Amino acid sequence: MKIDELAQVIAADIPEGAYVNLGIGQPTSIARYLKPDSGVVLHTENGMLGMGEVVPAEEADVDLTNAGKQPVAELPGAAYFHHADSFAMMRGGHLDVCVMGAFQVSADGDLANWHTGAPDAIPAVGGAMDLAVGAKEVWVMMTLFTRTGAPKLVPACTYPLTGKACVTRVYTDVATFLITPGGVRVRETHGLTVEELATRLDVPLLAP
Amino acid sequence: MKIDELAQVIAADIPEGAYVNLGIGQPTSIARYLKPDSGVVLHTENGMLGMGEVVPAEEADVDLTNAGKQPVAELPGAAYFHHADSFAMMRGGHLDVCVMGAFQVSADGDLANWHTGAPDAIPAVGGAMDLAVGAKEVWVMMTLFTRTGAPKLVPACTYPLTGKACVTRVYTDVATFLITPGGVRVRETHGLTVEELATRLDVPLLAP
Amino acid sequence: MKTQVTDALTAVQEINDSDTVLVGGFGMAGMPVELIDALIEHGAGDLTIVSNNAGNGDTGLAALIAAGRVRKMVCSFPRQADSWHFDSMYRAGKIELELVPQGNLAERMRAAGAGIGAFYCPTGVGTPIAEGRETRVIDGREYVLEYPIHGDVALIRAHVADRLGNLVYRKTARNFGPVMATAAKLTIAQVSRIVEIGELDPEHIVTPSIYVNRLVEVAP
Amino acid sequence: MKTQVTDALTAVQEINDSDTVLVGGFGMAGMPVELIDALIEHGAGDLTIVSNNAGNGDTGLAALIAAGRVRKMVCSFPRQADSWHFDSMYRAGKIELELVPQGNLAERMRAAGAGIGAFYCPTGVGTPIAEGRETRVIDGREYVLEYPIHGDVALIRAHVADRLGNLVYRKTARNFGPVMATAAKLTIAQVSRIVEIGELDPEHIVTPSIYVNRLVEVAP
Repeated sequence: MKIDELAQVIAADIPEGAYVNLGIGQPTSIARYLKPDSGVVLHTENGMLGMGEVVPAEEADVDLTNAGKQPVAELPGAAYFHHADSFAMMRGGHLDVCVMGAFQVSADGDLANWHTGAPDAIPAVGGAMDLAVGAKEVWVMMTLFTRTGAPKLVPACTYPLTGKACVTRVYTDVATFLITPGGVRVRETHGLTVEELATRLDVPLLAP
Repeated sequence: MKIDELAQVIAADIPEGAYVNLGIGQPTSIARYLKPDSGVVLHTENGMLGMGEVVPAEEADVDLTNAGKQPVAELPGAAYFHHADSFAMMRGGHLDVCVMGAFQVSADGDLANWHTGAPDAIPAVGGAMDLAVGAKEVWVMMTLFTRTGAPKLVPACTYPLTGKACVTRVYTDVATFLITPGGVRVRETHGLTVEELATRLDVPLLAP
Repeated sequence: MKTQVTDALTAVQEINDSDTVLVGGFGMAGMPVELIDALIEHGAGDLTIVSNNAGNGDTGLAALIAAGRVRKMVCSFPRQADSWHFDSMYRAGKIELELVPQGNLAERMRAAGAGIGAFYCPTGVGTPIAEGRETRVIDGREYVLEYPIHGDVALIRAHVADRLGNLVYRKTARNFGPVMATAAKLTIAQVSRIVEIGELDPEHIVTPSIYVNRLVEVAP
Repeated sequence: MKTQVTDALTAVQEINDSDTVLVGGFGMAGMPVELIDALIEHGAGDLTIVSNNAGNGDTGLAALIAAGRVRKMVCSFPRQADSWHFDSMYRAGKIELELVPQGNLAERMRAAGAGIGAFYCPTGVGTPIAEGRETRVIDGREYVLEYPIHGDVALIRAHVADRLGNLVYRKTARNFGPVMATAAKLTIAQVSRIVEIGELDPEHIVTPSIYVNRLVEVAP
């Protein structure tokens, strides 16, 4: 499943009227597939509710960007606030859903998405840790395997963590997983069977 | 010295451009004697900078009151904010001066102004403790003696404290005192000599 | 989730006995009188009320106290010339009082709304308020450890709302509303006027819609 | 005390070597470029800079870093496609980095401005950010103890100011400005326009004048 198709799947799963933060990178594309009448309100951690889509350069306003510093639109009903208020909103558990990319997710829902652990890498965390502890639901959008074929849904993260036991769903190109107290449940697959998935992952899977 | 005269003395001592909180009761009257060109900005803890004077009932706006719940005016340059922001301003040390009434002040600058300690009294503290720890200068405005003649400037407070070592000046009907690291200094007297004062107080006094 | 526009009685239906209810207002400024009237009619009791004062005169919070619905008041300034209902209930031992300095009341609710577990606060050090409490010296200054105040419900009054639930306030009636809205599981706002989405300037919104669950329009 | 209206170079005169300077902006939105240019001209060095990013491109904070004036960066997101000046200084061991999650950066400055001694924060629990730090379990949840970040100076950019020093911002350029203004001993605001006292609506002011010491008008 391509990124755009996956973004549509996720968009369709976001409840009506939800307050949602879409992380930088792939999750940003989900905005394109939210139905206007869904009443979903997008939050951007740099200080806004009611964020619209990314706009082309010729419509850019330097004072109006998303968390990835791309120019965006302002929707009717929007509100601006400062950073301490924005992160109070996140940390305080007020966002219904956030969707983030990930390097790895563990079977317990641990999230690793900020640091590869490489000794020469310059670390950068931004608001990921605040979202991980704050949103009511943390969903991950990622490819299930790295370019070299290593699974990114793992028994335990080997990369430095962003948050512990925070992820509740993992949307990938080949399957959607629910992280439940009983284990990782396959919600649906895209092209692969659950058995094929099971052979490629070191994580025990519960059938749909 | 009458209350109104004392209010004038205090008003004249407030530096130009200072941000000031005037406590409920007598200190409220100081506002009347601030010169318009002094640039002094009044804070009220219920959420406003740029508060004007108390207004008569016929001009009252129920949405615009001081900390004593009296109707007040709004001056040009005013700003409204919520309670957490208002008390962050107080606690964070941003007010230059606050002036409060007191039951007792100790020689070390301890302040008692919220509770007589009487067992049947209903306690009420409001914002006094926040002002006591927060304002850069805490000034007290009070009569020096109770109606029964007991001094209110004392070696140690017998009433429950509002704040410790916070008062820097005590303005009273008969004298103004500075609380300094070296002790209580008489800045000026109104009608009494320092010697007469000394005989009526249990606090050692430094001459002006 | 989507803010609902309802009448006052419908808005308060989910308030249960023993709930903690945050009630906005500083005296009568910002007091959601009609929501409290609805709560009285609704009938929930044994409530813990968090509000700056303990009622003024005979309406609003004072009426709720007079109706015997309040088990405990958490407030900074219960004793006022016109707080007779609280006074008589308190002296009769029928209502409990937790006295909290005004700034701590605001900051503890802010902490609840902001996901802060506890904070070190200088207010009240060396006073009876701090007796028996955990303290710590940080950079040479003493602080008291303060915990969040969470509400099951917040009843607040704002000036204008849009249908999405964004709020603006009026003058010092703003007081506790924006803080309480963040600190409760269910926030019900009484407003003088509801306008269409887009009619409020995004730069001027004080309480974003995410904090508001129910809107009740009550003409002033 | 009274806010002064000055030119940029005069405004930054009191910044000293080794000061901690809070610099507003999220990327270039809200970045006080002309104040930073003035700081470069003024010459203070060995600075600790607190800002969300570590400079973008060649102007503003990036230019200050390139000029070798920054000993340490405290920020949440130093690594960006256009953060080449920081990257090369960092890899050459010429600049120190303290990485702080974005919300902690904001909240720690808010705490500084609000007189909070420290606070328990859930962010980063179980991650390298929390390693070796004091933690506490409150109501079954683990928190890390976080301390305030105080600035000697804050350099921020707002949209319009009145002569008293009240500020309003524009869109997401608001970001760290209101928080930093509260957390520094000296706050210098660059604004696009200065209006007379009374021209800003008291309901709309985001940063009250009490937090602003110097105003510099820079036409956009």
